[in-house]
Amino acid sequence: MIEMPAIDWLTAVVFAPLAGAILAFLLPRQAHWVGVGAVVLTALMASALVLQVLTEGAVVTPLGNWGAPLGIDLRADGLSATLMAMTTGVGLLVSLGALNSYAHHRAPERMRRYFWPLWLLLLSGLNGVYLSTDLFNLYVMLEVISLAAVGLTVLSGRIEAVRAGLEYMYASILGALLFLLGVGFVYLELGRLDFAGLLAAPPSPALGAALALMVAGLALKTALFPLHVWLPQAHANATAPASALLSALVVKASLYIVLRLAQYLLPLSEVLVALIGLLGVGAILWGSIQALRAERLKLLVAWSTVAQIGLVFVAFARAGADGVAESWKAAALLMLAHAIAKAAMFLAAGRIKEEIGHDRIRELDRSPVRPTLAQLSFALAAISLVGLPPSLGFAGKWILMEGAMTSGYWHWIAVTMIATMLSVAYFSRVLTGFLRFDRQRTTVGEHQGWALADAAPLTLALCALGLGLLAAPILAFMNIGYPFGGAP
Amino acid sequence: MNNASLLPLIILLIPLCAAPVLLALPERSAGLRTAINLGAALVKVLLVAWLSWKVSQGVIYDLRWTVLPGLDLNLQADPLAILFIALSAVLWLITTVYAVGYLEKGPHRARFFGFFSLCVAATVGIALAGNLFTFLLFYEMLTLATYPLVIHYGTAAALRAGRIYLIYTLGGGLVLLLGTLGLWVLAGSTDFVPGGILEGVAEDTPLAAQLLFAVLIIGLGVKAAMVPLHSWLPVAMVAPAPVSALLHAVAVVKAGAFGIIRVVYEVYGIETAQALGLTTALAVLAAITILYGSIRALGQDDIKRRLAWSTVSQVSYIALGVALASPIAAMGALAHLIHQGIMKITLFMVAGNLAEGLGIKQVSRMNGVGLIMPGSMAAFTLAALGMIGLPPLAGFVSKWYLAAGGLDAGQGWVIPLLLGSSLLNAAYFLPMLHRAWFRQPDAAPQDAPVRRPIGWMLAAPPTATAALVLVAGGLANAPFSPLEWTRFIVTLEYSAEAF
Amino acid sequence: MSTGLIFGLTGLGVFVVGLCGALVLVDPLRRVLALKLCSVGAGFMLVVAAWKAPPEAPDPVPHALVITGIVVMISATAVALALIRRLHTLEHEHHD
Amino acid sequence: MIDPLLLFDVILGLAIVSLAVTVLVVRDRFAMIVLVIVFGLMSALAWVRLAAPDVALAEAAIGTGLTGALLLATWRQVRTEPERWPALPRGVMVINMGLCALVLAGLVGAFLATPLGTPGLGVAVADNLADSGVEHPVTAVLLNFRAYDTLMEVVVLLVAVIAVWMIDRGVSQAPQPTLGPELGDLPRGFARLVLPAITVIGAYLLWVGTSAPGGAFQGGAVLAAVGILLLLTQRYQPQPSHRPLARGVFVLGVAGFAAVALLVAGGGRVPFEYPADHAKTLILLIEGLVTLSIAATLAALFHGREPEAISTQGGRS
Amino acid sequence: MSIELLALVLIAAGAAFFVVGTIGLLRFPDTLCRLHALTKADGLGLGLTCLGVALLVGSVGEMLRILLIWGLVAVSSAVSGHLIAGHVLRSNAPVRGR
Repeated sequence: MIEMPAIDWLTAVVFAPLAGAILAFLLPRQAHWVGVGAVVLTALMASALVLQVLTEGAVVTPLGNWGAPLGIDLRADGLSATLMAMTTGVGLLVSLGALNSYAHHRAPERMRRYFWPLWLLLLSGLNGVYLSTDLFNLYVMLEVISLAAVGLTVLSGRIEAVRAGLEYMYASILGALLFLLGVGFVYLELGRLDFAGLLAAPPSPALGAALALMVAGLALKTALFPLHVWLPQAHANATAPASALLSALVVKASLYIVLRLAQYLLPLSEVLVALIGLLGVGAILWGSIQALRAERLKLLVAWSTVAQIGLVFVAFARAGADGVAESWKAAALLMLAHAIAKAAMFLAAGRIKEEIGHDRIRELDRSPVRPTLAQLSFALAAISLVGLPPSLGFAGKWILMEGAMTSGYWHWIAVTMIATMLSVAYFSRVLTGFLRFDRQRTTVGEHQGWALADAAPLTLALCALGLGLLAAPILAFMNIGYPFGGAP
Repeated sequence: MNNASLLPLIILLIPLCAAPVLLALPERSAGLRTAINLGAALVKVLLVAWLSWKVSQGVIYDLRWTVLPGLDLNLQADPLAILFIALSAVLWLITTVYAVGYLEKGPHRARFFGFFSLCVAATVGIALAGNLFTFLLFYEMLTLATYPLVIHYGTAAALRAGRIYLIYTLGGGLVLLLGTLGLWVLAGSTDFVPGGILEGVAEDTPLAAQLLFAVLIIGLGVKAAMVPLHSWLPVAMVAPAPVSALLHAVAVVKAGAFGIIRVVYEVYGIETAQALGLTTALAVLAAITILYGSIRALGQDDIKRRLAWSTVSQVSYIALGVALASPIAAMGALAHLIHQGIMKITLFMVAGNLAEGLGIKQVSRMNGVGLIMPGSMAAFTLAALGMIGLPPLAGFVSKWYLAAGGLDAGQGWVIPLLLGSSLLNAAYFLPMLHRAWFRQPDAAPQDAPVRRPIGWMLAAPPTATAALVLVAGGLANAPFSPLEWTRFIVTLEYSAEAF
Repeated sequence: MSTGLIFGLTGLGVFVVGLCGALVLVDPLRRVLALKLCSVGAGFMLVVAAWKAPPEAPDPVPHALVITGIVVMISATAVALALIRRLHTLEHEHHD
Repeated sequence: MIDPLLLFDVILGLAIVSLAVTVLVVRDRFAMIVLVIVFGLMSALAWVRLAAPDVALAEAAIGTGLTGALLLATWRQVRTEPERWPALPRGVMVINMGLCALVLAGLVGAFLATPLGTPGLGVAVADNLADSGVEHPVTAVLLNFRAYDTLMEVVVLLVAVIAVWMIDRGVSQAPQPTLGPELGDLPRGFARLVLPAITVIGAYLLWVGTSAPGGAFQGGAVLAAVGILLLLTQRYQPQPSHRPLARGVFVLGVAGFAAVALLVAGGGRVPFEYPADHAKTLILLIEGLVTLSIAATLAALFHGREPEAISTQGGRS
Repeated sequence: MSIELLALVLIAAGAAFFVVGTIGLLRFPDTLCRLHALTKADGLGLGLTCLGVALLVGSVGEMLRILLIWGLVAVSSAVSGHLIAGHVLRSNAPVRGR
């Protein structure tokens, strides 16, 4: 037997992108190769971690060997490993898309130089969030994410992007500071910040305040209606790969923390959960209405993010505070589905814009170029976001509705149905535009706008669609280590 | 004997894989496209024939894939599936030939054939679905795949029709989703099992079972165009003729009707459905649809629109036969699934030929077309007479069994209903035939038909399907005829003592 | 009444003043300051959480956290200020 | 009788809150920045009262001093722009303010209902201090017990400097007005006089951090002030050719810290688990590297744009 | 005891100078006058305070450090006073007697 060198995969998935970022920053000319290399490496390490969780169950590394609460523990159970794998997986494909996108002769060299370090730092922060078990550490990770994400938002340097990026910055910092004040309240009451310490805590006013503050901050960062105002412009004005990362991955980090808080703290507050559900409904309605009115493709996609996040919150809150032990599964699946599909959709939207030169929805059918594969990717991603079978989105909605039906919460079924119908309505605006009707007849044979860059969105879209077939094993994997206790 | 071989999956994958290839092909490579289309359709017909043979030997194919705990995707090739899949395979081949001819110079052929293929894949899936969940998946896929076909021409009317179509069918799909979910929660399974899975539930909570039935029938009734959920069908006539032909004969409306068959026989079980009083309600709904559709067909001048209303009426024969709860009526219903398909596809293809070759789209302009286009109009005549129910054509056989079944089940009111409906059928088909054969072509210059020779690809398919109408009626008792196959199915669906 | 209590209330007051500013103000520079106030307010809460009545030594952990928070906040401030400068530049190019 | 120091605390607390309000409502934006600096110093004083000298030092140096410098530098650039006062609809403003009042009431209620002085982790820190390699508990927490947080905090600084370099491209129409000539000769002399002294102080703060209040962040901040002074007096002018070196110094802290954290692992040890007999050396090594990075980074944040930007962009558009 | 008393007196005196300086800052009419009040009073106030504190601390090292602080503040306040005055002279700020 050869003894395997004991590599700590938990640390590795945080440090590998960090090392990549440093290298990419030091070697600006080779940044793209370094970047892709680091992401590939991270993806490999993430796979190793997933495998480890699969074989050994939840994995813990007590950094510095102090152990919580004095030190900080990294921990991967099924849920965190799933999200971490999702992040690296989607990140890998978006990186490949970005490799192509920023290598484009029109893209300024500056973008290439800065995209990679920022994105790798973002990846490091995201993985850090999923593996963290300490509230203050989460705050620091959230700030890493915020700053890197703001950087990515304004990558193009255009005035709309900078304006949107500044708004995003304010929202993001304020959200983090609300979270930090919540952390202060937790320490005031408990004198420790590790998750395990929260678990045993009896309800108290300070913890109630802490929970409210932290959830409010996270809701702001994740753009839950009516705290969503910053999101549409930020996501719509970033460059395509950046939009994909922001919409698919960044908002998930704060959503994930809400899930974790639910695990440890939410039983404290029934009112808060009801409020979250209500705001989720508001998000679905308002986001959809705005998506129906949007004139630009990327703006529509961004507004759909607002609506879809609302749906995740609905899924999460549908059974009240005690029901979270079940309802988190639907929320997590919907997060996963949204991440993959939305990344595909933003990359596809970017490709379409690149090929036909604009992204005005009304004029999508008037171009002589036909970016078939990008349009196909968009359509497949839309199917997953709408939640038609066999997509991952369907699996999430199915669990959501099944749970609601079993417990007799008919209003949540109605909400899900309405959300589905609305999403059909706004996506069909775009999809109808893809079917061209010869408003502008061209004598020369139409040009098919294909590129290697279509591979990334297409793969993501196919994953969004096809992973629904694997929903059962994914669910089983997410439950490893029983993130929410109890029997599987 | 159950067999887990991949044959059903392969049959599903043929059109499913052809679709992206066809979509990706450049517009100009027409030859390659036609080769792929016809090749795939031919291979599929052969494989379906092989599958039918195996199933007739008593083999049941059963493939499963677990999607969520307790929720499987299930492909199952049972005799009922074979009935539908055979229809789909044969008519796909014929319609493909027709469509190649019809769209020879048209725009967006890559897109058309891609989605056409996808649409066929969806019908295969619907046929092979072994549980309601799988059925739902392909039901939704069918909706999405047909939408681009409906709006193919991109005119304002087409877009409007597309919007109405999408609202109806996706709404129906959502309702069906709700029904599937309800079924799953109530019964803990969505499997199609002869004799049904709801016996216990029906005893414990009859109201829930009844409500669920209503939800499921609404979800399926949209596609089956049952009154009052039928409005999309006449509007969707703006689609190209091959699309209309396929929509009416195999794909959309039949998917709804097929779903109703599955739900009544294999989700509820005919006895449970009867005990809950559901069959009566369904029969009444079907009767209303039959009469209403026929009456509305009378008033239409647009040929395709008249045919569409006729479809509304005819498809509900299937629901009626199912609801009569008699094995003989069931045979009629199942046979009508096939018979109506081949008859209606003939009618639509000829209507397309009239529009393509002569520019005629209205009944009032059909004067003397029989002399100009004798082959096509002969086929049309055969199919129309079949629709009316003239022996020995296919339509007669199904109507006969329906009537006999009605008597068998002690539902005498069916006889006048069928008679009335047949009279109405005659009332809207015979004038068309009369105009075509016994009137002189219009002399007025503005009405003079523009003559364009139609190629064999347009002429041959309706002739072939008309021949099928004749064969299916005349040889109804031969082995492997649709009727004989339905006997095979019905023996499975009805417990032995029912005979 | 104790030092901890007084400054705890001070911290909350400062935080909410900052929060109010962040929600109400529109001038970019002033909004940065509003957030700065929030961060100091949150810092107060942590330092108060560490505080013990005088003879006892305070808990060093929250102190470390606040130091981290201060460094994080200057980083965020610097980025926000860079955005403000960039926006100013771009808007002036726009007007010309 | 009320302890007079408590009275002092109350006055200080009231002063801090009213300064906070004044910062947000004072008309002149320059005054606003000056007031926020005063506010920061007052807060630092309050933290001294709360027995948190490390925090007070960090707030005074980083949160107030350097932040103030950043604010003033930005103010210089955007001061021509008229201040935009709230243009929100009145109703929205009233609702927001009402909301804030509710939040305040809720938070104060929760705070008052919570007893102060929970045991916390102080005991655990004291118990393990001997194994940490340093004597000062705050440094032990920062560099050993919660070293992961601190590493990530340095990462945040790195992200910030990368983002600022990317975002800030200087003023494109005209070359940036420089500070130098305006300042006259005296500051240069002053700089020559005090620079060595400050440098020594920075190094001292770093070193003393192992046993007393101080450490990498405070030391780094003081050294950053040296950098800012050099920039202001134009004793140092960033050149495009310096960029590789600058990048190197920026990442030095993160890279060194991470390398140590990972290299100590293996042989049964987990990451960040320093071998007992080398703990102090390693911590000092990390602190040294981090201090350099912090100093360079903070100075770069003050300077803003990447050196290249001014030469290429300035001429072009 | 007497040393402590002395320290107290020194610190109190320092504080008094600060108060006077602050009054000057608030009451004087223009920037240069205010600067005058501030630099003088604060320089002295700080010196006295430092002296007082230095008496209280035990070690010589600490005393030297306090002395260093005083020196640095003195130098920097002189420089900043100079800068402010220069700025006032160059700009058109109102100055009495100009």
